[in-house]
Amino acid sequence: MISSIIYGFFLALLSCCITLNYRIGRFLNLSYGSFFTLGAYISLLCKYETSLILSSVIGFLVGYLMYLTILKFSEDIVDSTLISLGFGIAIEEILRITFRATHVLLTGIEVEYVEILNEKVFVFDLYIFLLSLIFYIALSITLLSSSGLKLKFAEEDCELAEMYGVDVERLRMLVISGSSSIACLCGSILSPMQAIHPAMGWSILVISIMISAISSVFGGIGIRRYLCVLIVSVVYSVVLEVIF
Amino acid sequence: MRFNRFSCILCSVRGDLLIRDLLLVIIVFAPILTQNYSILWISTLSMIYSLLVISWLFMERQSGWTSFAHSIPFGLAAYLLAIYPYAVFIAPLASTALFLTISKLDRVKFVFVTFVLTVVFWLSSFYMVIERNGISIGGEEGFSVLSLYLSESYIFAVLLLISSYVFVRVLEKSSIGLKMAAMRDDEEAARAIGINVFKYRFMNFVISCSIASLSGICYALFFGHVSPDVFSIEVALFPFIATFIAGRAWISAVVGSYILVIVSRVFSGFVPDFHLLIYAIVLIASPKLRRWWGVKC
Amino acid sequence: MLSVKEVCKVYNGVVVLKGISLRVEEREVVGLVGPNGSGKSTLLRIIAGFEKPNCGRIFFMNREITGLKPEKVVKLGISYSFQIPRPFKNLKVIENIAVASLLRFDKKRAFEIAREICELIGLEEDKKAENLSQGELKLLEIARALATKPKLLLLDEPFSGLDVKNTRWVLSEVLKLKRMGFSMMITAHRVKILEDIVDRFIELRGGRIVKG
Amino acid sequence: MRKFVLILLLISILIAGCAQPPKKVVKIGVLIPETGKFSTSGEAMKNAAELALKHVKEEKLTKYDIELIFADCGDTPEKAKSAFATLVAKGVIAVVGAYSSPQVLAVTDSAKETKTIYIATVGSTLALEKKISEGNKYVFRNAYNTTYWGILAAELLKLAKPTSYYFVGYEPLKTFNDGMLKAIKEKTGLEPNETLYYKSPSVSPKDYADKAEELTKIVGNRDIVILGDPGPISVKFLKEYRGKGGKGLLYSVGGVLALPTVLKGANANYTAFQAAALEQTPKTKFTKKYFEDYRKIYGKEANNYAALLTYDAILILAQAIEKSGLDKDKIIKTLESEEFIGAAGYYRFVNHQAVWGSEKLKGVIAEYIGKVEVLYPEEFATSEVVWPE
Repeated sequence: MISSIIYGFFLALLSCCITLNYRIGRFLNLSYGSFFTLGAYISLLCKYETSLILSSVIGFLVGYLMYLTILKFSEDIVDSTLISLGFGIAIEEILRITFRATHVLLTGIEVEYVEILNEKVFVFDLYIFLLSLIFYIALSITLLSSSGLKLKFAEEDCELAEMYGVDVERLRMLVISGSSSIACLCGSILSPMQAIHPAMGWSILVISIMISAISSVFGGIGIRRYLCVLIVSVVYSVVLEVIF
Repeated sequence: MRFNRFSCILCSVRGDLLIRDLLLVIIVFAPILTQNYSILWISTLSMIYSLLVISWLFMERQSGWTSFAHSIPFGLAAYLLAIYPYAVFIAPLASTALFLTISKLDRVKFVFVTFVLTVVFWLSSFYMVIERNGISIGGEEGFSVLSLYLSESYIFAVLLLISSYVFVRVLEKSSIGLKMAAMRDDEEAARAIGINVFKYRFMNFVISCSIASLSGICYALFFGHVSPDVFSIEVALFPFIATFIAGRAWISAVVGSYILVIVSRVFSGFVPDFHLLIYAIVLIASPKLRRWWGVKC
Repeated sequence: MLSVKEVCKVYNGVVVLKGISLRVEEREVVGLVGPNGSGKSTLLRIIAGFEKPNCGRIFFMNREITGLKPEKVVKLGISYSFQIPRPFKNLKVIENIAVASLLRFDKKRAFEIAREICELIGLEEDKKAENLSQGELKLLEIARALATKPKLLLLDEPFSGLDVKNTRWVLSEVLKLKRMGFSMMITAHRVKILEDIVDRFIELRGGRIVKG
Repeated sequence: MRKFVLILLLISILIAGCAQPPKKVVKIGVLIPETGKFSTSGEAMKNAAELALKHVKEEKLTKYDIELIFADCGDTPEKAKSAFATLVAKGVIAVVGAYSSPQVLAVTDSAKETKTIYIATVGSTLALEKKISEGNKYVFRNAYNTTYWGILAAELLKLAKPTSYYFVGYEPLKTFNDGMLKAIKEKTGLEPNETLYYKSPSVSPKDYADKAEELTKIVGNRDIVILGDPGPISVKFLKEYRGKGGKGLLYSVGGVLALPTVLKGANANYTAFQAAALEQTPKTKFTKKYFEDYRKIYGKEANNYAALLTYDAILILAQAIEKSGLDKDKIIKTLESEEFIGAAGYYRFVNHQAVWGSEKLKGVIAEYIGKVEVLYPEEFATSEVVWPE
């Protein structure tokens, strides 16, 4: 049960980023899974700790590149979505071609676990849980602060927000690159648990889009929306464990 | 003034009939001249997808509802054909019912919910297992259907494509098409002038789903085998990408499908290592392509 | 022709209309006036079938139309033009009008009628609706309402948001309709503007009829 | 006079040069999943195919000059079929490869239609037998069929004599797993204590983990867990299972979890796995040659089921062409009647299906305990089943 809740937080983190991308980035980020994959591959190259830093930096940079492309080429949500899909495929393909593996890759790192309420939980899952917690706290603080108002404004009507001096473009940049870097980081945090191959990010993408879509039906604004995402994903993951 | 109108009609006729429809005819019939198996194969596949795109576009353009779930009528029809052919007609009806139910939500939510549904259908199609004389078939392996020869599938596809193309073109110009267009632009205003919005939405969805199902059937017969891939998100996204690469005219539904199929399938023959990269680049550049086509069509 | 009996409407707790009763006769033009939020538009929308009244009944040509759907109401011969124009913006002006007259005629006839109406009101038929000016849009609204061959026209604030020139234009068009003998209900928040069109005024305040 | 002789000489040399009979080029198409889910195996299959060509030439298996044409069959039946079409257009006489069962089935019909010989090297679906029995004479399969996967598992059960066994399947592969389980029961008469299926991660992201945890609670030290998932999730399952202190012996049906590198990386001790052949099981002269040269040329371990069978398929075709020339019907006749050498053993085709389990063609079961120990077949066995302490 505990591991399910923890997993729920992981899903919430991803889905939240997807939702942010949609609300403020103004597109459905289909490259998200590939960023996760990218992170996992990075962790093959260097020590675990370094890979965490490296992946979050690289994730941010590639995300920024995507943002620039979108800024240059895209005129509406559809363009941006297509571009992100293109980016996703491109990342996977570049990884596939550069690594040229004849089998799934593994980081030789031992999987360690700790006991919480006599249930074994993997350390890496805990890291993710922490990351997600930090993310949520940060998000709540921003949303409840004055800059949160700007965020809501940008969500509801970006033209109007721009007219009232909210730097929407900067927000978009931060959201897109930031979420990319988070996805990348998640990838390398979880890498020891993964069988690493180019297509591994796909299911992550699908599930997080599913969840953000479901929670979007419930709606809500500002912090409410993102808490809704959290609740949905935790419920989702717990319910699944109960059913199956 | 009168002359003006006349010349305008003339040019519209030229634009409408000669150029676009000629292009269609060329695209459809050129492959016969090259007796090349793979070219014929690729163009048959493209035509099947063109059908799907047309069905999707009919809904998107005439009723204003953007669906991410046209893989459902497509796949359902294919699966039913494989499992219980007599029930194929259920596919369009069921999907119509589904779409109508979702259309109780607003148009933005419609997009999301249809996408979720696509994923649900796709994933559950893997669990579609039935017992036939002792051994369980289906699942990831899918089901076998009687398969047509390439030539037969080609002819079948041509017939379906041309007829549905003509059908939508005619319908668009008809009074029904006009009413649908009105409904698309503003449902309340449409009601104010006595258009029964639900009736026309229903009509639109039925037509769209039927064409999609037809393409699904054609697909199944063409491959002689259906697997969960017919429900895949790739299929669901296909019309969307195709039209946004090639523009939103009826003809560009066809052109877009050809472009996509050729880019994603044929390149795998020439540059197996990099064809997906090329695909990616096409996607990234698609806004430009799309605008270019937008001017054309 | 039209009789409204004790109609009331409540929007989540707020009472908008309090037992409105009125009649409109053949070839009569009634002006509904009153400040914003006095319930003029709501009344028209209720008659047109876009809202359901919480109480009261509405009759048209001795037939009850209370709570009928808009598409039914318009078939019976009441047509409504929106306060904020809602054109079918991807269609041409002529198509906008023709689609309305498809309600009663086949396609060929519908376009003939649409053309006539364009000539009458003076709109360019091949212009796309999204490229029209405010004044033209207002007229398009009226034109579309006309195209359904109504017995009673409900014009919701046809003059609001127009400059003097356009107001005069729309006004003259509405006058034409009056001369042609259409029965109409026209809302406006200024009495003056309607003076030379309407036969009588009904003034609403806070959801009650205070005059007429 | 001298000039005349010189010219005559030149002419005669020219004629001699021209008159030399040109060597016949035979094109063989190879379907490889170079992109998508299976791309990792695709890489190995391509290497193996190229190696096969090299060995065909070295061992002079045929007088014809064979040329391989590769096409990417991706991970969908559709891509496979279109790849097949491109190959046919390039005038191949026969095609080998493709990965998943749906791909194989999709390709089968085109094979019949285009009268192109096709040897399926992976897909195990029983639906293929059906298509063959319905008169598709162009299709052969040198891979296991679903039943043989079960038979191999049964062999392990016979060897190890566990107190009881458990079966874990991958739900999307239910048809395959069901067929396998059926065969196990028929062969051994043993019922599994528990049969679990984990869902695809896109449906329930950590279902495999839950199932693994469930098993850790019930599996005993001398039990066997049969894992019917050849895909990458099997590795995650293993990590989860052992990480949470799962006991007993784990038997993987192969695929990802039968590659020494993966087993080492996941330090998957006490994991038994099947393979068509291993370096330790020199069934024919080609076995060692395959493994050694593969390592030499590509610097990687070669045991990949799909790769090995692709290699063998090309060898088989080369021999068939050598025996019967380029006439397709003759080649089919030969394939139906003759015996062919490969790295996995000596192939015979009955009803177009390679006769696995015969004396000369057996699958291999090995166990990983820091190194690979062969358990089956007896003649190559290097150790008994080793149980965890």
